[in-house]
Amino acid sequence: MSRRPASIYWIGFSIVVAALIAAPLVLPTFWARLLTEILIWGLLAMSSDLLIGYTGMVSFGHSAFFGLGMYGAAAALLTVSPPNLWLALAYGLLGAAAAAGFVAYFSTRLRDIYFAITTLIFSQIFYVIIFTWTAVTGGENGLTFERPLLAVPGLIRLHLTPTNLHWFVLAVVVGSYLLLRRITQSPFGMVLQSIRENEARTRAIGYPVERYKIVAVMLSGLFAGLAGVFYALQNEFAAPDFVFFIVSGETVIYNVVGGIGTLVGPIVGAAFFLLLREGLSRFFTEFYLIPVGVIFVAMVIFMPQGLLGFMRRWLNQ
Amino acid sequence: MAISLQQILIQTVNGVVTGMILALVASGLTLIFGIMDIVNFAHGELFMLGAYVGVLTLAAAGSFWLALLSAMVAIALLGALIYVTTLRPLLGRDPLTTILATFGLSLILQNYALWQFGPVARKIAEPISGHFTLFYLDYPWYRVVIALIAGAMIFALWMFLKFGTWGIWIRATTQDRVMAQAMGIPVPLVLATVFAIGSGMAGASGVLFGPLTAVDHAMGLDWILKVFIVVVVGGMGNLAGSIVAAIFISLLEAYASLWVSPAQAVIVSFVVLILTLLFRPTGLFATATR
Amino acid sequence: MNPGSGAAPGAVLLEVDGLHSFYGKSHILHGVSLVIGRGEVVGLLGRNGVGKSTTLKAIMGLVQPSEGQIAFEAQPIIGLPAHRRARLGIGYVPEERRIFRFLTVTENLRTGLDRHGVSKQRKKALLEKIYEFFPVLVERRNQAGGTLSGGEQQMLAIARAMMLEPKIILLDEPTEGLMPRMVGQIREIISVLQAENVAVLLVEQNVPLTLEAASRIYLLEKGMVRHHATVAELRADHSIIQQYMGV
Amino acid sequence: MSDVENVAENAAPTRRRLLGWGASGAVATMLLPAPWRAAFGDAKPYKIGSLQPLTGVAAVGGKTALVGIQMAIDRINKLGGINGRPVDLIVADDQSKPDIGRRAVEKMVTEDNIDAHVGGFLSNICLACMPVWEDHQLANMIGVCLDTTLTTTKCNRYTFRTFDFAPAQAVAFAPYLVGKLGKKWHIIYADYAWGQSTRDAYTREIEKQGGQVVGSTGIPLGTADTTPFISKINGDFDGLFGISFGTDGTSLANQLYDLGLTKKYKWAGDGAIAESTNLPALGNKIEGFVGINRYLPVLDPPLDTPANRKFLDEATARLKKIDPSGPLPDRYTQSNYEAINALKLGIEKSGFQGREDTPKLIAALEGLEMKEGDDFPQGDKTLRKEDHQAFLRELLFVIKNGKPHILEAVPKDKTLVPPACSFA
Repeated sequence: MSRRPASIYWIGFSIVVAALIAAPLVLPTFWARLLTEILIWGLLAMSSDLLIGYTGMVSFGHSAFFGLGMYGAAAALLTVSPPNLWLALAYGLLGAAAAAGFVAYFSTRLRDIYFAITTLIFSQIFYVIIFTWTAVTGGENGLTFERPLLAVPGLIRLHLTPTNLHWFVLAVVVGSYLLLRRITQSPFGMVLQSIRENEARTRAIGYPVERYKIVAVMLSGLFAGLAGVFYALQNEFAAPDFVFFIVSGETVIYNVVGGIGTLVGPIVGAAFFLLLREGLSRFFTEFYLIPVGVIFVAMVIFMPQGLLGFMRRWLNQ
Repeated sequence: MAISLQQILIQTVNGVVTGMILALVASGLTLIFGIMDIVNFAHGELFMLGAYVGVLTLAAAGSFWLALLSAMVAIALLGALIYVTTLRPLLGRDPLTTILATFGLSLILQNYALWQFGPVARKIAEPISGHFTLFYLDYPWYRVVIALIAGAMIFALWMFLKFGTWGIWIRATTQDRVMAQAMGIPVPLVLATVFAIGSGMAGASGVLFGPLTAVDHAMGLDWILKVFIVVVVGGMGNLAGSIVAAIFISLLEAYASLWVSPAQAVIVSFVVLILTLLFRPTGLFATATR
Repeated sequence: MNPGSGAAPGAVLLEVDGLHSFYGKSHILHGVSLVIGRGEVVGLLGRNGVGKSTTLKAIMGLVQPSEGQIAFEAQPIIGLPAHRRARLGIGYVPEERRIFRFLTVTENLRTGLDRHGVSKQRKKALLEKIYEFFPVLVERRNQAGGTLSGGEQQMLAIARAMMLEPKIILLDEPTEGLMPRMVGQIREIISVLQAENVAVLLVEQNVPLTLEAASRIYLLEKGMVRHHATVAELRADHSIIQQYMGV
Repeated sequence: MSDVENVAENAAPTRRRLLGWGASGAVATMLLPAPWRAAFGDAKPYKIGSLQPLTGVAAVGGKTALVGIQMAIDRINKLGGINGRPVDLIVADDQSKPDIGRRAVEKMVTEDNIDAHVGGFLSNICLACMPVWEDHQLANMIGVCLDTTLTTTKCNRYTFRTFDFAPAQAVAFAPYLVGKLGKKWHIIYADYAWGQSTRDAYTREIEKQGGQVVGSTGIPLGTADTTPFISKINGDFDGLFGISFGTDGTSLANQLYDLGLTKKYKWAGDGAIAESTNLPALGNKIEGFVGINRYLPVLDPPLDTPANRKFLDEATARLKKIDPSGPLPDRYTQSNYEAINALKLGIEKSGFQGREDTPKLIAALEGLEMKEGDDFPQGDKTLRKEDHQAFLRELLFVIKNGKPHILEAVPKDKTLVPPACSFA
């Protein structure tokens, strides 16, 4: 991507964004809504790409950050009256940041599969707490709430309809993408990539590797929390299932399917997976997970670089 | 409330029995991980399919022990098939890809079982129905028998690994796959065998555990996380370590359930896991064994 | 000078022709060719990173060359997996020795010994013979390989390769990191191998040892055989060695 | 009559195939017209959506529930439809996960344009989907979801529950528990929202009857080996009361028996533990269990009606086709079957033509009286206006020789609890 002239990149980028802006106006309701959801899951996947693709740390704990963002938003929407969107955002990010800080402090001391397992177990601890603390979190039932108004004092006061929520989400995802892209290309991002390539050498050069890793996990967690807040806003509920490790697993899957270390790859992966599941479930109401599994295994074996890598190689041929 | 000595002793028995079953499931997983760097996410599904093979054999032949044997053999063959078709192409790639591929496999196997065997849970009748008195409880002999069988199977595996030619080959392959190959060890065959053995152990555990609960397509789910914890705490690939860890964690959870709210007792094992990873990342019992 | 020419004395055991190999994107071997006769000790010299170890690995089948041919006893072996090559009679002693650290000395030896078609008596005889060559190992036979000293590990690595009853042993820097006292022992072992009619392809940094042990030398530079000569020729003209070894 | 039966037998596999391979009801019917289809001419079908867990942990219940739904719809279509219009079924799988369920419901509402929804199995998924019914103003007949809050604190104008819930069961069961079995109880419950709220309901009612709950043991959901939890249970009390369901319920019952606890104490609990689909996996270990359930697959009084015989026979035949072990219908088959019929009554009463008539439909469903018969083989029931919660006859039963035997039928007016709902 970086080799190609920048102008082509930006033209492509603008076309995609323009198409996404227009999408809810032309797509049928369900597909427009699914697109919004894909963007949200894509944001979650993209956030973990910062760790998987750029720092070489595979997190199986992103469900915790996602879930805490969700429950944080729920807390704001349920306790503060009238429900305030910005407060929901603030609470959600705060929740995710707290969880990420906690997880980062411990898990970054470990590497490779051990890091993955620690993050997984931490997210399970959050899951158990949320699942059993029924009085506060609603337990298995989760929490339901209403969408707040999109209001900026003195400027706008809008009801969040599926369409303007889509644009809102799109703006956030595009903004996050540009920000994450900037981060990965900044000196900070370079250090992360050098940690991925050779941690010992990076440490030897004199970088405080642990501190960089902690910041990376927290940043990643913050974006995951952002995705959680928007999932809560779109669906008007928070449930412990989203903190369960399967969601983290799916996040990693989106990354691998789309192509790690590309930021857009994970979004493509999320889109592919959600559409695949949606499409197949229309043909095999009961047993569509079997073909989903088969396709997925085949992709892991035959497309090691993910969809994006595969497409790139195919285009280059 | 005060905890009586009786309760502590009962929980000790529970912890050891549960721990042995856990150890049996974990032994296959740790073998597979230690030797092939494959994190087998579908291990719980092999456990479940083993239980179903047990159900079918029991219905056809009426013998529990035959069911145990046939589950072990059938799931071992299935394991070999899975290895050859799905995992061999991933050899040498990031262990992450094996997690993902086996995750996909677990989707396939679980839904295949649902399709093939229907949704209603089945039963495996225990071969031994007697009880003995354990303080205020009637304790079933079968539980003790499971623990013993599990112990015997793990011991047999250990003997096999320790003394047989294949055992040496397997251990050599664990330590240095490339050098093993250069020594003329048929590594691809060794790996397929290991995966088959690990799967067979899972299949057998499914039959052994079946009588305690019900056999259904989702029964593997309850195990997978706990088994992973055991494998990590024991030191990945360390067979003896996993056994000690399985008993250790089961005991800990059993004792914990005397004091804290039960749902939070599982957090105790999470905490042990994290402490282990932080302070002894190669496993709690790494130096003692192997 | 045409590398690869200068046929080996006696029957050809191993012939490597035009080997190319990549590691990731970097081109390591640029067409290595060499020939080794039965029972012959051949040295492979060159600076660090010129592809000596990679050549050995390619012969063993641990590295897949992108181009080129390898024939062992006149049979092409290029597609064979490493363990099949080992069974054909190629022993490998890698640079880092790569002892199975958690296996005992006996178990280490059994990795190569326990193969099909070897009778119990034969196995016993082989093991006894090896213990005769390496008395140090007898004392340590039930000790884990990882607990042995560097020299002992080197002995074990060679002994282990010999359990395959190989026709050739690929020795990669056997003296590296050993005490000078041990270097002499390695030299002795090579002559023992020669006496057993086992060919040796010796990769070394230790030029005097190589010149002493080998009969012919290949000199590698940038992934290519740049010079090939008998030991006598090299003894006569020291500048060649200096040119390629950069001493 | 016998002709009708035959049609049903022939039709069943066709419908099942539709379910397996058909994308949506609409597409499927074009491919494989059902035998009765011709009778309706050009009449536009009513589209009824049904969200069920067909895969994942709750698949057992979802599949038996779906059998009830399909049975009811086939029967309606055979008998001339509703208001002369056929009924099309659109099924979606939620994989036992709320996000997937929510998405599937959105699809049924916006893509398939369903007119009403009957279904929902797991309470958390029912709750997650509540906003959809409200946003799109669609009637939602719950099929299985048992959580108390669905018709109390989280009640919703569009959502109806045509079967019982835990507070009513506790009211119905407590007199028997305290009067016939014992004064002091220990409750074992699945430690999550439903288990906890059900535990509280029983504690309240047992104490109201002069009994006492001396202790309780929670068991985390998905615990395969409950022994460490239940072997703590000891002391001076008369009975154990279990609140669990599905595989967890099976594990619990098996292991309580194994430890001799069901011999030592009286053993009673929520009927979900001894649901007919659980019985094969329990064998003789559930003998003597006293439970409460709205429906049992038996023909003993008061269920010795021709309507129930017909329901039982057909449901058994259909279930055999989805599960080779041949389970008997459970309460999920029954409640879903009846939920469709309740909706049918509502549609007939209100002249409902499509989504825009939902307010009329709601008005017709509020206070709906359902009479025992072919539509409602379980018995009479009333759908209360204040909270959209139905009250119906409860059956107390004991398991003997591996089968439930009815001990007592509690009439529906002895199960009443005050409404605790205010529609927004």
